[in-house]
Amino acid sequence: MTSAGFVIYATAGVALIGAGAFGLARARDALRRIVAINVAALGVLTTMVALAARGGGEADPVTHAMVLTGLVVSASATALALALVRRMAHLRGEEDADGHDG
Amino acid sequence: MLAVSLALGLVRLSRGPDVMDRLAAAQLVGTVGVAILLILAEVTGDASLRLVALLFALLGAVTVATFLRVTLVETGTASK
Amino acid sequence: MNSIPDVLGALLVFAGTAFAVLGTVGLLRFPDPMSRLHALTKADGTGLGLCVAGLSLIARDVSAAMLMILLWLGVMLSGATAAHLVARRLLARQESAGGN
Amino acid sequence: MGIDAAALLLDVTLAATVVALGWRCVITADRFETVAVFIGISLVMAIAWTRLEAPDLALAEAALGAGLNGALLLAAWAETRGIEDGPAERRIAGPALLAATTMAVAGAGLAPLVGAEAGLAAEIAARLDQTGVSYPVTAVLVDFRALDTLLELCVLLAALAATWQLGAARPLLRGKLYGPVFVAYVRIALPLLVVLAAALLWRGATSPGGAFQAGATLAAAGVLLLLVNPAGRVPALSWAYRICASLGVLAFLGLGTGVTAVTGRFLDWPLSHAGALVLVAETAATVAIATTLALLVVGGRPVAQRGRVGKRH
Repeated sequence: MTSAGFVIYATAGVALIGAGAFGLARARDALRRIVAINVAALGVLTTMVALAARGGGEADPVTHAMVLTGLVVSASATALALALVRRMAHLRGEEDADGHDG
Repeated sequence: MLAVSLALGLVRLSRGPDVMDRLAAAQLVGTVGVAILLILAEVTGDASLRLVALLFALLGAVTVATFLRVTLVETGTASK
Repeated sequence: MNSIPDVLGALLVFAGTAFAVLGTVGLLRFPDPMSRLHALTKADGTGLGLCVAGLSLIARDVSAAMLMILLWLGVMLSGATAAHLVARRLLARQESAGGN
Repeated sequence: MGIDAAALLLDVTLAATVVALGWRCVITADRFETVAVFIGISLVMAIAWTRLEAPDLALAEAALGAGLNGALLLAAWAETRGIEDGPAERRIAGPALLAATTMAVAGAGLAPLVGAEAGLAAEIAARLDQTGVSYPVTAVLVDFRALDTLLELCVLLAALAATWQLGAARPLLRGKLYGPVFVAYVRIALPLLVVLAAALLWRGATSPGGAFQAGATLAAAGVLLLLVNPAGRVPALSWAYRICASLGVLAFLGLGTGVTAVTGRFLDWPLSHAGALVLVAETAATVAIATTLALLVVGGRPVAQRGRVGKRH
């Protein structure tokens, strides 16, 4: 990957981080916040992948390993957060329709 | 190759307009993605791109199916 | 880069991408969801099929070609399934709308 | 010439698409669009990462984005429909300021790196023969940085444990079962996914692939299974889940401690058997990652349900 490619994708990554920060600060809704964090996370990971490829030769495997780890960790954190969101929705639904579901 | 990248751009645009066809659009994005990946595999000589494409191909229906499954049937799905 | 299989392959790939673009245009321009679905599935199958055929000619590698054909079958399968599911839902929605 | 220009155009298109989708994702007023667009970002991102010589990351992102995140987000979206928190978002200035600051800081941090030398690729390549595998990323994951991988497996396990504390799993999917077409699709796609996962695991030693990609692929296969399940529930195989989910941590701890007797250092594989040990550890990690991710999609502790026709009836 040439340095032009690095600049292109690193810029995209930074823009995604910005988008994620914007969404995170703006949203009140939990689901939106989670998605916004994920957008920012993808931005960070893209920037890292671009950094790993910047040399022109072989991509940096340490960075790739870190990104891979980051992907799985962010997926599990997202899953936990979404489980919390579903739980909250369930409890709120119970409040609304009293004793609807044991 | 130029055509493919153009197609991609168009596909992305198509996500906006409508309701149910978003799902169809998602499917098309998957297919165009497969095509791009296969061409890239040929151009760059990196065979593992074909595996990425295979994943795209096999998982293509998962998103559509999940969406239809999590929404209640027969009641007109969530639009906007 | 000038042998007959290469040229033929490149032509096929080009035709395939043209189909994909047409399918996208159809998805954007056709009036109702059912015909959009129609445009989509045709583009899916034909476009990718042509690409696969062309790339197999260029690659001259049996295992790569087999993998690509498997892949094409996979896309046809998941594409047909997805289209079927969406169409069923559309029909169900129409029926319930008509019943009211 | 032509190829270079086309590649540049492709890169610019992909990058611009991702950014446009990212912003669309956070500013749209439609919650469903947020989710749908995010799934789209995952797909385009997978393609973008192949352009950055990271096909292994693209594999993981394709499996996670198309299979797991999509299912998770859609399920959460469906359950929270109609109970959005608070009024529609109107705030602009504060978030915009935050976004601008974040981007400025990130940009300022990155700018000096544009012309800099790339990282550790050469170092890793020089020491690759000490690891028992010949693919650098796998070598980093299970050898040089094996401790990171162990801790990451612990994080996964902790996320699952925390999710289970939230109570019993409720049906993720409320719609009715599809007809035979979808069942036929799953019948064909499922074995192919399993074979693909095995291939990815095996290839990991020499080329892109490995435990994460294989695990994510298997987990996507699990999502498919969940989708054809009429009740949208999973059987309550509590002990089997526990064992499978903790297999990765157990294997890394067990093997890591075991090799201490030979090499004197935790997780330092003895050179003579490094290949085999790495394969065992990777297989265990694959099983663990697949089980954990699939159970995270289920989103709760699987328990036997009243009225469900189970073995104990």
